[in-house]
Amino acid sequence: MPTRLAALASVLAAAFALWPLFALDVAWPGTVRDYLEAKGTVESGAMNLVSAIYLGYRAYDTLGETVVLLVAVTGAIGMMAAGSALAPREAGGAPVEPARSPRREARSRQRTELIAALSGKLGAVILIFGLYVMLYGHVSPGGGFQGGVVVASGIVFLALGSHGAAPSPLVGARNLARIESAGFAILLVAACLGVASGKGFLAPPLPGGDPVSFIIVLNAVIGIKVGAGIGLLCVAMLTEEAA
Amino acid sequence: MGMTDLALAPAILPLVGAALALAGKTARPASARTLERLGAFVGLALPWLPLVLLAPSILQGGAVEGFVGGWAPSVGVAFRFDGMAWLVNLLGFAVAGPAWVHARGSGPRGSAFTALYLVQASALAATSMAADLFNLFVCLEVLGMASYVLVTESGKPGAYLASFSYLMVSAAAMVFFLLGVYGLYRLTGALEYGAVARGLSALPDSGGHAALASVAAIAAAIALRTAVMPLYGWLPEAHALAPHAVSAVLSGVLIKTPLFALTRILVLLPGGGETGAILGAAGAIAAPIGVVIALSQTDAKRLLAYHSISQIGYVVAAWGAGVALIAADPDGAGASAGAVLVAAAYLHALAHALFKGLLFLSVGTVTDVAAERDVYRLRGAGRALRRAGERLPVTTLAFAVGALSIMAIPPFNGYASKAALSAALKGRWQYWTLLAASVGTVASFIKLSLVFRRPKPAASTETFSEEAPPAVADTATEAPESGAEKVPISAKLATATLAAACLAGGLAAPRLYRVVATALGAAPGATDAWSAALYAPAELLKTAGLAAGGLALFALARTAPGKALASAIRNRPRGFHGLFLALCLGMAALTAWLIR
Amino acid sequence: MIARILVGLLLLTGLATLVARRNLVKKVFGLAILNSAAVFLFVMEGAHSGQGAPIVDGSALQIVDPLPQALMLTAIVIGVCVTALALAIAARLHRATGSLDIDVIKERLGNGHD
Amino acid sequence: MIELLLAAILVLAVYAMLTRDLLHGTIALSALSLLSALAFAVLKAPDVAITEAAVGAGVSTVVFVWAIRATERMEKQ
Repeated sequence: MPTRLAALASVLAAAFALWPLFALDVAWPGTVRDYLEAKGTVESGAMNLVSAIYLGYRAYDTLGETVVLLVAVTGAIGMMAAGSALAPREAGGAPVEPARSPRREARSRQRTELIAALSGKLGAVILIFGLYVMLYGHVSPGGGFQGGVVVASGIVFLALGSHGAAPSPLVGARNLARIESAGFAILLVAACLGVASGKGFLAPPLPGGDPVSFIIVLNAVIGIKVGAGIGLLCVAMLTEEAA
Repeated sequence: MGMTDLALAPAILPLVGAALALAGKTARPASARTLERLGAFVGLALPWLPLVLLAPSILQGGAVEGFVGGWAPSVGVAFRFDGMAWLVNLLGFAVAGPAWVHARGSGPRGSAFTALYLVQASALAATSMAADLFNLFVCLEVLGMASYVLVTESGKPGAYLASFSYLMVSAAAMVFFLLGVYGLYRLTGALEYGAVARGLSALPDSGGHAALASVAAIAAAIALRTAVMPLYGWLPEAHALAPHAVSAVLSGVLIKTPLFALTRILVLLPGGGETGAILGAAGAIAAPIGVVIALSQTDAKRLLAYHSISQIGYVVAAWGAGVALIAADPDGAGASAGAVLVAAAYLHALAHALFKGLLFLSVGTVTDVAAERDVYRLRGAGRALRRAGERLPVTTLAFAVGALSIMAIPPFNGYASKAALSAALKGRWQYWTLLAASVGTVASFIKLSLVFRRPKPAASTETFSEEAPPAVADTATEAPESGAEKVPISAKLATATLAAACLAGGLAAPRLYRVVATALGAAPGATDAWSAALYAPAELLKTAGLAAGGLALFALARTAPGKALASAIRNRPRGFHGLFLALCLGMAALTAWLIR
Repeated sequence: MIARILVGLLLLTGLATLVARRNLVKKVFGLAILNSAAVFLFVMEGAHSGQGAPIVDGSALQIVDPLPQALMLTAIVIGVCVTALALAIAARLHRATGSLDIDVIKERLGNGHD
Repeated sequence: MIELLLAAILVLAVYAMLTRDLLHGTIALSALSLLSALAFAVLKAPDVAITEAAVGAGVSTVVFVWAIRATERMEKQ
């Protein structure tokens, strides 16, 4: 009961404290919108102004976001690995994995084969669609991150498809980890190119060049890094479950 | 490479180091170790270079300002590398480097650990120079994510629970932070601190309740990350159960960085001064309460963790009073007086980072070699260290330096920084609560020092024979190899470095204080009177009095009623929901106070 | 106004789930709901600032402010990262104690001892 | 329109809070994300809509389902 009481008090207190923010009813300030409408496409080269901000004006935040994702993937996978390594040494109260009945095992194998046949084909298609979303983010909705997530689901499908058969090298956990850390390193190199050319950290590095090319490069690198990272996480979760 | 890139370098270099360390994760073990070391060098040693290069201009009160990537002011991400950012970086890298070296011996090791550790260092630097509300949000999230994972690296189940609580309450607080960003952006259409302040002052009622509620939400979120008194519940377990090196960084650096980053917001926005004053008052109350709880603990690292709450109280007390003065009078004499207070707060933050880092590392070494963390059961720590092959008593001496520093015994840095706090807060009520807390600090470190006492002849067989079996979870992860009971050379190196820094910080305190005050914008010569009186007989007499009081309090705590009280405090109910209740009530109280 | 109140209620639902439910996965549900309420508020209010999506394609419509949308992309991703990490920790705690109930976990881990 | 979507979202959130079956709660959250994505599309935020659909309904559902299968499905009282 004290938990319920605490929850009620927390909710009431939060409602009181945040009420002025929800009651706020002033006209939306148009400074940023007006500026971007006038100059955004010229300065960044992207017709999609959200992409212009995400990978141009505020690419620094996006870098932080990819770092958060990197930490989450590294941390979660590390915990899963530590969990399986430490499990037998756990003192007291360690639950025993419930053994699956043979019938359920057979049924699930049957199902897995069906999924494998379908998803192996589907995975390739999804991967290509992901690449499209990734590379055309500057003109249409989408971009590196969204494309990366689509790529990740393609990877998951490929991993499902390679159940039973020889696993595709692309979706091996080790390779995905390699691709992710390489993607992160390339992202940092791309960010630092501006330092070398004197335009500053995270600035489009080429003098006089079309800034949109920098956004496309960032989109591609982020997409590959995110796709590999999330794919790695999902593949690790799927394989742990199967183990 | 311009000044802008140089200023960003302390945040970028650790990320590069993290990328290097990560590359080792999938490499062969030998090259993985090389990459890990290279990454740590790039991320923890190289950032000193830009700091040194920037020092001449920054420490005169200069600042490097700009927008990352050189984008337009209204949309780009602003950063500001000023005196405060420089000082916070100094604090961060001074502890992060030695702590990483300590981890080479005491664990954890490995590419993933080093990468996360470097990400944390990068986020610390980035937080210190953020000048954009949403960028601060991102930096705090990176900082948080890295620390949630690092806490669990010790592998103890309790650490997972601590990390989960920390993650949950801090993620909820960050949603409140985001809502505060919403309110301020909605009102002003800007995210850069200066532009937000200008936008608010252009509004007829400078934003009214919504602006104040936004400031309160942001301040509450950061107060939680700083573990200011009512919002401290997540800290003790997380800091006590993390690996020693991580504890040192968490306690020494991680809780202070968001606080100092908040300064820039509070001195500009409406309600900022009052928020500072309230947080300062909470800190001044937290100092004695935290120390009482610390005194009641039996676990060595938990005792240190509660001390962090008390010590952060000292820092926040002076910081809050200073922020209130600066916000009330940003261009006049108040700003200089406020800067002196903030400088005193920083001086203590730096001192605390060094001696608390030192204490966590040396106590960690002691509890590892003795395989016992209970202060009452652990005896003869010096002998255990000797048995572990320590000829020169480096760890014992390091612990002594740390304990004398935190007890404010001259000539160590804790004495100087507490003297700076007392001088800056003289005539305010906070002065007295901090004084009371100092008595308790002395008492609790007398208690902790007893682990070095010679074991009683009668009890010796009992304590030594019991050394191996207790605390299964501890030994499972901390003694993975046969050489582990030896004190590793890296641990000695790390503690010796920090001990030297504690001594140097005490000896050079007058000069250091002057530099810090100037960098933070105080009038020249504002600290001269303090420097002259640092070792005056009255001050030394006060220290002797505090030490005597501490001894008396310690004796009092050893009596039967004292022990009963300690046990009651130690076993007070602490629920998960209490964290959220404190957060929400704290935020609501702050909002109510601001809009009254 | 009704929409804003609904978003506010969504936020409070998330907070209530986070605090009141003892199951760790339920707590993570609450966190996810809390986060999506904040995202919703930004996007919904930002939509009042114009008539068209923030993609410059020569149409005469005034675009909405793209900045909140870009910020929310980051916020959504950070939110899911926190969720994933929280669940990994919760699974680890379940492995160590055999329960997802926060009170039971606390009890099994021992109060004040690790 | 938005109010209707929000009301449905709120109902799903309350269901996710109350249900004892964590898998049902996950499905409710997944539906909540899809409805949010729909709302974002209506609110002239196609990028956010795509991200919410991919991340909220995709990745986070996978993670929740993994967590539930790795632990237990029913919330004990």
